[in-house]
Amino acid sequence: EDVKLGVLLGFTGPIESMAVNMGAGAELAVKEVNDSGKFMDGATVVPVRADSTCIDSAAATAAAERLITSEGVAGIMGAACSGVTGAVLANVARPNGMVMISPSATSPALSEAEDDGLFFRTPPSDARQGVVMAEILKEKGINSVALTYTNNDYGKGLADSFQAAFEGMGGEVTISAAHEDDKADYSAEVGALASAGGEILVVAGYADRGGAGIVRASLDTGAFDTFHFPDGMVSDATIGKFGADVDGSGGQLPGSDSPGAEKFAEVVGDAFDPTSIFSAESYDAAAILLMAMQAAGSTDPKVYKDKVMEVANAPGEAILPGELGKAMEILAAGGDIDYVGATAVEFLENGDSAGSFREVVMDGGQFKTVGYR
Amino acid sequence: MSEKYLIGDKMSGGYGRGPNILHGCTIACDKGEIAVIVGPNGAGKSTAMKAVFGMLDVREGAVRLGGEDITGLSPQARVGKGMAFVPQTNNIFTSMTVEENLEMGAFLREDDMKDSMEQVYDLFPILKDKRRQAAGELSGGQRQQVAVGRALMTQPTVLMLDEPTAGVSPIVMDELFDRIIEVARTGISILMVEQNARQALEIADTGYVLVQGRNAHTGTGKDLLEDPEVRRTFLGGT
Amino acid sequence: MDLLNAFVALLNFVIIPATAYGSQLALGALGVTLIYGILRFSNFAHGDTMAFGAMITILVTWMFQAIGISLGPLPTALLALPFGIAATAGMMLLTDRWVYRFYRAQKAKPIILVMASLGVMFVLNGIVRVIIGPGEQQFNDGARFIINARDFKEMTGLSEGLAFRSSQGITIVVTVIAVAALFWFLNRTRTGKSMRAYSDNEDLALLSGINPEKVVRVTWILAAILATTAGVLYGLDKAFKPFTYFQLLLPIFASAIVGGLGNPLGAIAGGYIIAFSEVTLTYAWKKVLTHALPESMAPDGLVQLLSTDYKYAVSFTILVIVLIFKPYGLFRGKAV
Amino acid sequence: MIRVENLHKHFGGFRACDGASIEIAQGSITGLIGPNGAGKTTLFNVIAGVLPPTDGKVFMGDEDITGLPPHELFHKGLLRTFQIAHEFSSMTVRENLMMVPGGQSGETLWNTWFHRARIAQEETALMKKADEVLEFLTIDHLADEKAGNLSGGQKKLLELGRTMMVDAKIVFLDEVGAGVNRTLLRTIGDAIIRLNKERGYTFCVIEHDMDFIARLCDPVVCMAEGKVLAVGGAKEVMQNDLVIEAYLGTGLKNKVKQEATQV
Amino acid sequence: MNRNALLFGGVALLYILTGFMQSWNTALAIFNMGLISAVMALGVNIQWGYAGLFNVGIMGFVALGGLATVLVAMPPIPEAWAAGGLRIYAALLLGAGTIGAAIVTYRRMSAGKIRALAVLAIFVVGYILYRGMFDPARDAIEAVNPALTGYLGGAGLPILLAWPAGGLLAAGAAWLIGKTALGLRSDYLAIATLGIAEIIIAVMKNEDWLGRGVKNVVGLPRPVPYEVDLQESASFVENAAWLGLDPATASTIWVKLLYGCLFAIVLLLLIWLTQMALNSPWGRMMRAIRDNETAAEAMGKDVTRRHLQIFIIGSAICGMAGAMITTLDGQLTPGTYQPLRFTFLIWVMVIVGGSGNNWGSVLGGFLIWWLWIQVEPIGGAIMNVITLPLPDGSGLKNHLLDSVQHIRLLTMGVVLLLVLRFSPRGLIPEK
Ligand SMILES: Nc1ncnc2c1ncn2[C@@H]1O[C@H](COP(=O)(O)OP(=O)(O)OP(=O)(O)O)[C@@H](O)[C@H]1O
Ligand SMILES: Nc1ncnc2c1ncn2[C@@H]1O[C@H](COP(=O)(O)OP(=O)(O)OP(=O)(O)O)[C@@H](O)[C@H]1O
Ligand SMILES: [Mg+2]
Ligand SMILES: [Mg+2]
Repeated sequence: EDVKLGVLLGFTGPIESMAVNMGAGAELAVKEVNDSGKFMDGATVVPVRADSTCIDSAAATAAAERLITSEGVAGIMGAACSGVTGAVLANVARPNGMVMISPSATSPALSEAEDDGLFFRTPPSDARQGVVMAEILKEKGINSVALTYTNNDYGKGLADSFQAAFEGMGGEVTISAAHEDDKADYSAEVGALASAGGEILVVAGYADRGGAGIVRASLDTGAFDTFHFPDGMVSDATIGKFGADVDGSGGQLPGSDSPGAEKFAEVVGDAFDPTSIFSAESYDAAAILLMAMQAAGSTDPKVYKDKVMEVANAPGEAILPGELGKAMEILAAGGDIDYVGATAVEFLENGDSAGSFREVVMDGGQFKTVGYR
Repeated sequence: MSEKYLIGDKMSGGYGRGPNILHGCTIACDKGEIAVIVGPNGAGKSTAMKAVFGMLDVREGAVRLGGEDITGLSPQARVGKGMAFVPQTNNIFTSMTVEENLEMGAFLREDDMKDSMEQVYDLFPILKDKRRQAAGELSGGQRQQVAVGRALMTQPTVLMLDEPTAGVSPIVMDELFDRIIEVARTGISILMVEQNARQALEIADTGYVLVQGRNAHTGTGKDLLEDPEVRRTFLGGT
Repeated sequence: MDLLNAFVALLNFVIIPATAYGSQLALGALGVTLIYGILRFSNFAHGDTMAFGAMITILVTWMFQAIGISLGPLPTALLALPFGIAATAGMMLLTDRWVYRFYRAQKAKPIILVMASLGVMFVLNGIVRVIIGPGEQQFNDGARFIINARDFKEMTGLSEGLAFRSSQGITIVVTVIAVAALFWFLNRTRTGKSMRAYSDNEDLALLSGINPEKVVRVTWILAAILATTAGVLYGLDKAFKPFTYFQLLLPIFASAIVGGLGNPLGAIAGGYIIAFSEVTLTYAWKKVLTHALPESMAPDGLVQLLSTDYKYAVSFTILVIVLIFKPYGLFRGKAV
Repeated sequence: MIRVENLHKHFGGFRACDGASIEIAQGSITGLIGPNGAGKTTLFNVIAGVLPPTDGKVFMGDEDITGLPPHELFHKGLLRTFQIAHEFSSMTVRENLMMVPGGQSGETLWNTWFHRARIAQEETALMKKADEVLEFLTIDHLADEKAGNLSGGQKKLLELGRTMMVDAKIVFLDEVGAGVNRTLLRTIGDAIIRLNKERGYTFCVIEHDMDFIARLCDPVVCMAEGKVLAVGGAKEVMQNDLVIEAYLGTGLKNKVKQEATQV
Repeated sequence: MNRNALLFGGVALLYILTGFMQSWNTALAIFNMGLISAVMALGVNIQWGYAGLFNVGIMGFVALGGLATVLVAMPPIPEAWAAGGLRIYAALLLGAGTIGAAIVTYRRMSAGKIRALAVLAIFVVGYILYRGMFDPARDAIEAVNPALTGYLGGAGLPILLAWPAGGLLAAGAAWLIGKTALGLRSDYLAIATLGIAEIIIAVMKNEDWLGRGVKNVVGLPRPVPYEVDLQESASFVENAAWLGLDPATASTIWVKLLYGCLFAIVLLLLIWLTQMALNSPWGRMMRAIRDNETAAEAMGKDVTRRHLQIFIIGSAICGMAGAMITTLDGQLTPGTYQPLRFTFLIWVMVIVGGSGNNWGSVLGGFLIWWLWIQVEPIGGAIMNVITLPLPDGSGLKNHLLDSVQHIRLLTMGVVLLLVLRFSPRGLIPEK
């Protein structure tokens, strides 16, 4: 009567440092559900980790294959990185009729992938964030920015949509330069960015990878001292590394004015950094999977896949992190819930997250929330 | 008759796990004596030398130096005991300069080696001109001179030379043989393999003819030179 | 028109960063080149060795920081460095005993050793991550800057700032010392010469009375010193993250090869070539030109030869071109 | 046959060949002697296309062959051996010989897939030929041994054997005798004479063994310091004072005279 | 021979055990990639084992093969072609023409300042014209529905055609590379090829008009039916039921078997071709060249040409394998091309299997690929055993269990070292 839940993340390879807290986030949700003892009449959920490597589709599909056909998981929380996620979805999940909820695949292309209603993701697609970001900057009265993005589908997609939106509003992007993550040195990029100039630097990257390198080098050389951070950069890592040095910089990340994020931080305690990128999304993804099973009263993906949308969206009682036990109870009783979770999840028809955003500003070395949109 | 200073006694052995190449072959050389090994190609002359120097598994028989059994010693340890060896091929450090090659010969010596180096340069004047040049850029005969020079730098008690004169011009060869005699006079045992057998046997105290890993003839240099059978089959004489 | 500002901008964004980065690469490349030169194989584990050494140093640094030992303006890590080196040297000697010695005895082809080093790389990879985790770690303290951009502007009244970090300074100084010391050691000392002799002709080295085990030991210890120092200095300047150290392997090898494998001077030259080609060829000259040219001629565009997307492509193109004209690298290295 | 005109080969500032001009007549066995470092091997390497000359020209008949790559020279019938043996060490001794002939149909990939029979036929013939050569060189018992495991002298023999696998026009031998047993060297000398007489091969031979030179070669060229010192019949050259001073030395002078008269 | 049969049997057993202990789906999935890995290993073995060419640019050729699948099989995007398709190819031709003109000028004119200036002028003018033509065309193409297309698309042909096309594309690149870099020796060639592979990847990542760059191309057509369609086909479900299988399992296994057959045909054909070539005068000549280039050259073998030939063949095989991988994945993701996975892992296969021996490489391919996937569960199991004696809930135990994913690479390393230790010349060494 153990129910297995696949946790398929890039534990080794380029996003290995992010995967640590993503895995922890997912397992936190599992633990919470288990502790409540209410899941499927007292069944325990066992998370089974597998490595999607982020860069090796063949290894990722093999790992997914193992999760499904050999471990017999009831659902997959994953995968990370849009590339391998697409491969796993097309080659393993869909053929086997397995539900996948990705906490970090943000490529717009996945919106269109054929998925038979099996694929969902908790973070919003990059296309939307770009527009939001352009609005925020414009409202701040900023007209000219330099832009750098991490050279993958996330960064490129975000940069493209931002640039289109910003220029559409009359702003100027002086340069749009890609950077590769985890490289030894970013002087070349910073040199080019500084030369191009701009009121601020938009860093569409990751807080503990190339993005951080760019910010560090920009500060050190005095190229820029205010930045704008999309979701990948708004994290404790940025606070820890730069803190007050980047005071005045702004940013936004998925979130609503629900107290989800704060609740999530409470639930996490000091187990790990609750703001680390995609850990909250992972928590939500795992929670939704389990709640959908509970709602359907079945661990068969073919049965519960239709419930995913129901539990995640209104109507129903709003559920925040730490309230998974309560949710299980309501669902067991046949009630309806609207899972808000740590990131204000709301699924669109195609399985994407609708995504409302929380706007923040770095102030005194801390990210302060200044509004929602 | 007491035993000679260096003796490879009834040695049998081969390369790796391969068959025996030496079959109970004996080679010996006393202090101040020159012993020359001759024989057809592939007879096992070089193999015998390597066996004496411990670069080969001696499966039967023994190697003794001054009465002490050194069969089990590593080549390095034998260098420490005053033995020096010039192999037939790959006998120089190609990427190092001539001078560094000579220095390496004296690696274990603590004393000043300037003198010995001068002596080598006297013997092979061409090397002095080339002393800052990488040894790998030398001509075949010059390389051979470096190799011999390196061994002379060791100031050994036993000097083993595998075809020291191969590719060396006649004038240098004469000098070299003269020098070898000189060195032997100072009480050093010299064991060498030669294909320029007539010249070599002329200066040899003992000569060994090896055929297929076995001692075919043994005698003084003179004896062997005069032996018509040996002359015809091994020395290219008519 | 303002040549001084143009020059300062160039210095600040191109010359100083490229020099510092070049030194970091050069220090790494020195280790690679040393192992190639003496033990005759490309050691793929070098990046992870750097990570290992840096990791130990970080752990010790944290300990020192916890008990309040510091070096004043210099980073505490320098104090911890010897411990890192000792541990790394020990680790490498053990690896040699367990892994490489066997293949040496077998006289295995270099490629086998390369593959073995790949195996060692995987193992170190795992060990480092198990101990310190895959995330990024900060351990620098002390004064971050020798000059920072803001102070420079105030001091000189120029509109362009100039920043020079202490870690950059330390790296450059250490690199110069390391290459000089290594060069002197290999070419002038007895042990150094015996190491070169060993690498040239192992059998003959034996016949000269050189102790091969000692040569190998010294090589690994030197490599440990170089790797740990390189790893720590890189970590101080940028940040410590195991995956980045693995990624560093590529430019490090490129540096060692461009300069000529086995040649310490080559490693240095190579490091700077790779670093400068990365930084300069994709540099946008707009800023410098705006300062340097009369206002009427100030450029509109970025004046960039190639976008930064292609910076690796550019540095590798340079590498290939250098090799086409100098097939054994700038300083004629070895080939096995 | 081969004419070398005013050949220069410099290594940095050092002049290994310094304006040497040599003519190798068709059908001759030309001897090339000279002290160590005289530039003999360098000369060979330039002729054989291994090194580009600094200056000067090489002709084969009337054709200018300066700087042609070795493999093209091979197909023109120019073969050479190496002073320091260049065996294919991981191949068997027999394979070392069988690979030599050019234009084997089995060297084209297409044929290896679709014309197996023809290849098999050629191979049988090649193998027979190789075995003959090995027998002549007294190393037939080593036919299946890895060439890397041969003794120093045997490698030199193999080096010579390769030139016997094809019909050459001119063969350059760089110290085939060094390290080869003198009795065997006599036999080799006989074979060279036979090839020269019966098949009309031209030879150019570098050797430090004066018996061998004296027996085989006419003319003999003596080089020193990159230049030609003397040319002429074997006796003539060996009695040339310059040659004696630079190369033969007095110690050997008398001996050589004796031996030469003996032959 | 016996030993070899035993080794192959052993590896087969690993796969069979996987089938029984995990699932046949897993076993087959690994097996299919094993087949492709074996093909790649053959390609590398031809270059290294036959001719001693140290090519560390495998990744680049594999990626080109992947690109070929997009260019061959994706439907063309008419809007994009209309926007700038012809212009962009014309610009590329112009670029190539510039280089050609520069080379011709360089050859025709005698050395001197004038020549240098002429060549420089050609380059500068050519580059400016090229950029003037290329940039607007590129921007126009990339502006066509960037989130979903933004590239020219492909030829809309059956995807199986992409396999030979991938081979050809890789061969073309290999020809270019070979012409410039094959003069280099050992590690120098290695790093040059490594660099060129990085350049190829950089182009694929950044030239969105060609293959969408880092935005990836998903939904490539397949040479085999879709599982979902099978599951909906009544006859298939019936057959599955007759075999006692549920439709999902039956369909996934069936599709994998079909793929497996396609890959196996390629592999067997290649083995036959390479074995024939190796055991012939051609193979002998190649080994001679590998042993001693100078001597081979003196014996009339055109070393440069042969090196180029073998470099092209080996690279073409890798390109074909790349097309096969992308076909199997069903998508092109340039960001996933990493040297560790697509170059060094293949090298490990060749060396562990036994370089110079085709069977060895094939065995290495199957073994190492199996390990690459299975070290994950193996590593986990090992960690469980290690932490067994530690008290539950202790910090160390938790830390170790949290790190279990990193044991994956560690295990890989240990196994690699063990295999190399017990057969230093490879499992099936060259004779
Ligand atoms: N690559 C090189 N670089 C520098 N000097 C060289 C190089 N190759 C040869 N030399 C020098 O050129 C000279 C001629 O060498 P070469 O090999 O032609 O001599 P040789 O006449 O064949 O002598 P030997 O009889 O000893 O074989 C020698 O002094 C040698 O040191
Ligand atoms: N490394 C080796 N491995 C296996 N067999 C070898 C090896 N070296 C030599 N042999 C074989 O051992 C035999 C004796 O070789 P050795 O080198 O002792 O001959 P040699 O008497 O010195 O001949 P030469 O006068 O030609 O130098 C030869 O038949 C040779 O093939
Ligand atoms: Mg010998
Ligand atoms: Mg010579």
